[in-house]
Amino acid sequence: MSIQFLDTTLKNTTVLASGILGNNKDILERVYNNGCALVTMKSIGPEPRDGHNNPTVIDLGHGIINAVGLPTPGYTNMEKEWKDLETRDFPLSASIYGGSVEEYARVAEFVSKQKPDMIEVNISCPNSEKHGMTFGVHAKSAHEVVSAVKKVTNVPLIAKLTPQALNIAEIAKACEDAGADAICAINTVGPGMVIDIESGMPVLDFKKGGLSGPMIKPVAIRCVYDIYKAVKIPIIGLGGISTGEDAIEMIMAGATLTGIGSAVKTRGINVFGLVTKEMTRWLDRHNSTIDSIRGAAH
Amino acid sequence: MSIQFLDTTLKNTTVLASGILGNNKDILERVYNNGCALVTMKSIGPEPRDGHNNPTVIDLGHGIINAVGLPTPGYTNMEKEWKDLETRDFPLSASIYGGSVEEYARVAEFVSKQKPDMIEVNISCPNSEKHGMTFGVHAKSAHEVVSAVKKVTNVPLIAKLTPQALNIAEIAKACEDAGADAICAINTVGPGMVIDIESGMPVLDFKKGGLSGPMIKPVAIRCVYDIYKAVKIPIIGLGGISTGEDAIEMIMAGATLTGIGSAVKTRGINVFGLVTKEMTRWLDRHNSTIDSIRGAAH
Amino acid sequence: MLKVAGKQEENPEFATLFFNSSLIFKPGQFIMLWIPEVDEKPYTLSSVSDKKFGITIEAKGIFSKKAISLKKDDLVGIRGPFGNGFTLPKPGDSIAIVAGGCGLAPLAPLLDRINHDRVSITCIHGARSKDYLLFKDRFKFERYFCTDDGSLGHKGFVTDLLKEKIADGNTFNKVYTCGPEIMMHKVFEICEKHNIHCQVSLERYMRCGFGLCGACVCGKEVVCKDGPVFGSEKLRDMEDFNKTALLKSGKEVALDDYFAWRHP
Amino acid sequence: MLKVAGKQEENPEFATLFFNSSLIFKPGQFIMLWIPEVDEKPYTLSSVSDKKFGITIEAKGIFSKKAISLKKDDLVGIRGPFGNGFTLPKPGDSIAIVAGGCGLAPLAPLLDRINHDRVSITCIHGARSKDYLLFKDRFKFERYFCTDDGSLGHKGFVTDLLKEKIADGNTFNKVYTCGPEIMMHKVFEICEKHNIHCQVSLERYMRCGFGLCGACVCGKEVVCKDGPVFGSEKLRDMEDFNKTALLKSGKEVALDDYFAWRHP
Ligand SMILES: Cc1cc2nc3c(=O)[nH]c(=O)nc-3n(C[C@H](O)[C@H](O)[C@H](O)COP(=O)(O)OP(=O)(O)OC[C@H]3O[C@@H](n4cnc5c(N)ncnc54)[C@H](O)[C@@H]3O)c2cc1C
Ligand SMILES: Cc1cc2nc3c(=O)[nH]c(=O)nc-3n(C[C@H](O)[C@H](O)[C@H](O)COP(=O)(O)OP(=O)(O)OC[C@H]3O[C@@H](n4cnc5c(N)ncnc54)[C@H](O)[C@@H]3O)c2cc1C
Ligand SMILES: Cc1cc2nc3c(=O)[nH]c(=O)nc-3n(C[C@H](O)[C@H](O)[C@H](O)COP(=O)(O)O)c2cc1C
Ligand SMILES: Cc1cc2nc3c(=O)[nH]c(=O)nc-3n(C[C@H](O)[C@H](O)[C@H](O)COP(=O)(O)O)c2cc1C
Ligand code: FES
Ligand code: FES
Repeated sequence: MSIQFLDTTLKNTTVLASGILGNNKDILERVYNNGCALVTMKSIGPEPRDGHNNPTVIDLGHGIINAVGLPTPGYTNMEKEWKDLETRDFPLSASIYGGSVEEYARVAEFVSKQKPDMIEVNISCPNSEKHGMTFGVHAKSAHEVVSAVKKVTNVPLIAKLTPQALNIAEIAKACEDAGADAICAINTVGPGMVIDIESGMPVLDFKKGGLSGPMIKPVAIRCVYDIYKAVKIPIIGLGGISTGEDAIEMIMAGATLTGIGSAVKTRGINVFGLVTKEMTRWLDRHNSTIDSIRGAAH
Repeated sequence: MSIQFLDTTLKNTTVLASGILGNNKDILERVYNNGCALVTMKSIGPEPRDGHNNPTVIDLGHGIINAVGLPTPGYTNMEKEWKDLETRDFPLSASIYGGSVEEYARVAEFVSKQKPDMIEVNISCPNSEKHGMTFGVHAKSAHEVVSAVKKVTNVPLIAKLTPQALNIAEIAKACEDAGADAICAINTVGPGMVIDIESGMPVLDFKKGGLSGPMIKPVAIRCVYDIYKAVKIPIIGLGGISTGEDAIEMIMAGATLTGIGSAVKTRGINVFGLVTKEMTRWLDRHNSTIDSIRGAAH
Repeated sequence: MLKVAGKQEENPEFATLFFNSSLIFKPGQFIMLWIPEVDEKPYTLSSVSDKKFGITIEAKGIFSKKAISLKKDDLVGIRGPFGNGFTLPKPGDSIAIVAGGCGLAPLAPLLDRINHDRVSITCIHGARSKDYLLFKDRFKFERYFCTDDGSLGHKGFVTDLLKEKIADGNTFNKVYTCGPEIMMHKVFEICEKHNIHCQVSLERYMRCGFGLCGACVCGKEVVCKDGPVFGSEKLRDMEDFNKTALLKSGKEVALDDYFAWRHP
Repeated sequence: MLKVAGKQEENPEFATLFFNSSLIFKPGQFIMLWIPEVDEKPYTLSSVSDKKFGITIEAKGIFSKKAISLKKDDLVGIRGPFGNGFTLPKPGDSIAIVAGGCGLAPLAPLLDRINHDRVSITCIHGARSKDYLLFKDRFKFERYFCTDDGSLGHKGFVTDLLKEKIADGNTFNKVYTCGPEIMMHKVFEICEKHNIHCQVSLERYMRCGFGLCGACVCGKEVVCKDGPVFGSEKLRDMEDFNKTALLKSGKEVALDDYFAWRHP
């Protein structure tokens, strides 16, 4: 079920979500070899950053809470990674973030020289006080960031949005107007907090963290549904997908591609191959194609 | 573990959430007799309203999605209910909503004459295009509604908030400044959407619905934590509580009372008694009291 | 979602829809039937076998008319089973079944489950006219019919027949009844007079089906969860039985107004 | 959260913490230990019985120093067990255990599980000096010690002893090793030369512990999930073994820089 997305031909609809398994060529290649059509790198920022202390990632049974805190070597500090990735033979999306419009542009300009197939602009991370999400909750700032990035690169741009926005469709439209070539929705939900009652302490060192996995799927589906109505550019639907059926649901909401993050924990790296197989089986049984079911819920 | 809340003495910390089991004296009394300390009525609006068609309430396993759609007989249209409730011997909170500041005030004025022990102002319902939530996502409108209601009643006021607000602490502060005597957090999360992939249809007739139950607990805990930092008035913590341990966690986040909604499905009407028993057992085992653990996570 | 696996048209206004799926259920329990883009309503299971179950629907308003016009392979949503179900009779019991119209639907699987050698059964079934008597050929044992127009059996009410059977010296220790609420109330009164334990299956507007939303509340009972079957002990305290019900808005009204509201 | 049920001070810098809780685990698996307001780090299980388990910690930086200073009844968080664990030897196998310092911790429960009558075991254990040799009295069988200062056993490296044993004509078919990565790499090289299957237990900075966040990635292997134990087949392809590791920021650096960064 090969599919055209922006300027790239993908072998199926599955996408590795940003922040899952990191940035190194070998592991990303393994993800690709396990059935993933498009791998997204861990978000890359302007300065080296360690992220938060542990605990940073906790399994809640029906999902994950995390406050990894945008660790990054910093975009200029990844010679080895970039060099390794030069020789890759799989489609790559580089996720970036910044603390200001200028930083986003600076990171994007540098990163686009490394020739990723696309750049994902993360304006939606809840796990840092200064970075990311603030830009994604207002149409004006979202527009500014995407415009600034668009000016400095020809690489196709994906804007990654947060469900915390009051009107995510409006944000998506602002990104489209600013030149985004696609939307990715959603980043983690919340934030949430889990308190360990024996110690009386929040279990995350950063106290709050973003929610992901099965429990956020209804929010992700609703967001993609709303965005599909508002924009013409394609959508990477992401949030709570673990099975082929979940991916079909996401496509019916309006997604073109289907991102997978937390399910790498529950089903292993092979989840991409499994989901694709389940989708194919479902489509065959229903005499359908990806194209015929996209947006079916509208 | 009797507890003082606003002007009322409550037998424990459990509260029936609004919209659960309705408005009729007999059933509310049964909830009270099953261990609930304070029962909240289904939100009452300005005009008779049927709410949405079915399906309106769906179990998702790790929680509930609902778009009941604020059905209400209308505040002037409940003679029998009000009359029955006059002779009650249990603490009652009347939840109200409106489509405008004026409507909130009008409903509140009438309802306060029915002498509930408190009035909960629902500025947070996601299941109607016109009502409720719009007021709860901006500090200014939240302030307006609560101020207007405060002017027309002497009954203690609770402002019920939505986690969809970008900064729920700011909204809580605005409500406190406007004269709210307590905060209730949170209403349902999202909204979300669930699509039935066989038919390609959203399973709720209203398409979108609010999420509740275990999956929203981390969001509720975070909200109560944020609000506790921002206001001095007490908080009814609500969202995902099913067990005594959940309630303890909510109190550690800063809640004075602990509301219960969706768990009425999973554990039955007796959930209030069960939760209280579990709390007592936990407190005894830890040589603690409700007062000593409140806000412990801060 | 399930496909309609088959349909049995019982008469122009009644049909049974079958689904290929196994349900663990007790007679008297119900499911919520969702017809996409129409509505979702409760229906009691009228037949259940290993891999198949059925619901029997009487065409009344928009939804039920749509339901009986469903065709094989049409997709519908099924949630459930919900509710408590009937308390089954014990060996040695002598019971009466009193069904009005479509009210035989929830009672039919009860009849299927009972060991007829060990329980003595008197089955009374009434309808408008002959054609509206459900499952005429489903059961092997004798049934007592009555019709409003006298087209079959006794001309008159099922309650007449019940009284007659009691007067004839039948000593029932349990009566199961389902049908219009006024009929069930009459049956309950007869049972009270003769000290017979009675179980009725109530009908109220429902949303969640699992005891959360309060749409179906009747007095202090939650019909979808504590019911829909209620026995004499609860019925005695249930002031709203045969009196009031909640509209979709939550407003409590007299039962007549409740049914009037439901007119299309 | 679990209470520290007991502590055994192995020497001034090593301690074993015990917890009363049953874990289903394989030797070589690890847990994440959370000390509230400090940090959360991985530790392999060093002893497991029915209702109790233990982890053995070497005081290195802030966290591990805090950990060995915990007292009975202190509360800590435990997540896990995580990881793959060692592949146990089969009856008839002849194995060598090569442990450096605290590296005996993951190997100890392996020694507990092995049927010593059916598996021939040569256990080599090295440390800075005599006092740093872990579990000196825990095992009944003979062990070969070596110390940097010669205070007990051979003065020199565990790899010297391994080579010696092989030269002496011992034919091992499996070698299990844990200790500094450079030591494990040497052991692996010796094994390769002699065609012996080798299993090493790697250590990388970890966050989730369950194969999601990528903090612990080593080449194409996810150490917390595919490891921490890796056998010869994988080690041969693992270019980053004894070469590079990821810092907390995700930056890939030479192993020396990795350990230097970790200085308090
Ligand atoms: C627990 C439960 C089990 C049920 N099981 C069945 C079942 O097995 N088979 C079945 O056909 N229905 C059953 N019902 C009723 C069913 O859910 C619908 O209410 C019914 O099909 C009518 O729906 P409608 O929307 O088509 O008609 P509406 O538009 O609601 O009503 C159309 C007309 O029918 C009348 N009417 C509706 N219901 C009743 C009633 N109960 N008594 C008298 N008049 C009535 C109305 O007054 C109106 O005149 C059950 C209800 C409940 C609560
Ligand atoms: C799967 C796994 C299992 C582990 N099991 C154990 C165990 O059973 N017992 C145990 O004590 N530790 C174990 N560790 C290591 C442990 O998680 C900590 O890294 C260690 O306790 C040091 O933490 P720290 O914060 O105190 O020291 P840091 O501040 O991280 O380091 C302090 C000093 O110790 C040095 N150092 C740290 N780790 C190593 C190392 N592995 N090799 C050489 N030098 C090092 C640093 O270079 C630095 O000089 C394990 C790690 C992993 C990944
Ligand atoms: C451990 C972890 C780290 C993440 N890091 C990033 C990140 O760096 N950048 C980003 O845009 N999203 C990040 N996310 C969000 C995911 O990309 C994804 O949007 C979210 O997890 C929802 O998808 P899921 O439910 O499939 O996990 C992270 C998620 C997790 C669980
Ligand atoms: C079926 C249903 C109906 C609800 N109706 C209302 C309502 O009318 N007014 C209101 O303020 N909240 C309403 N809520 C929200 C609950 O009061 C509560 O805030 C939410 O369910 C979270 O709590 P829980 O996780 O314990 O269910 C409703 C929730 C459900 C599930
Ligand atoms: S239908 Fe919701 S409580 Fe009965
Ligand atoms: S620690 Fe997260 S993947 Fe290994």
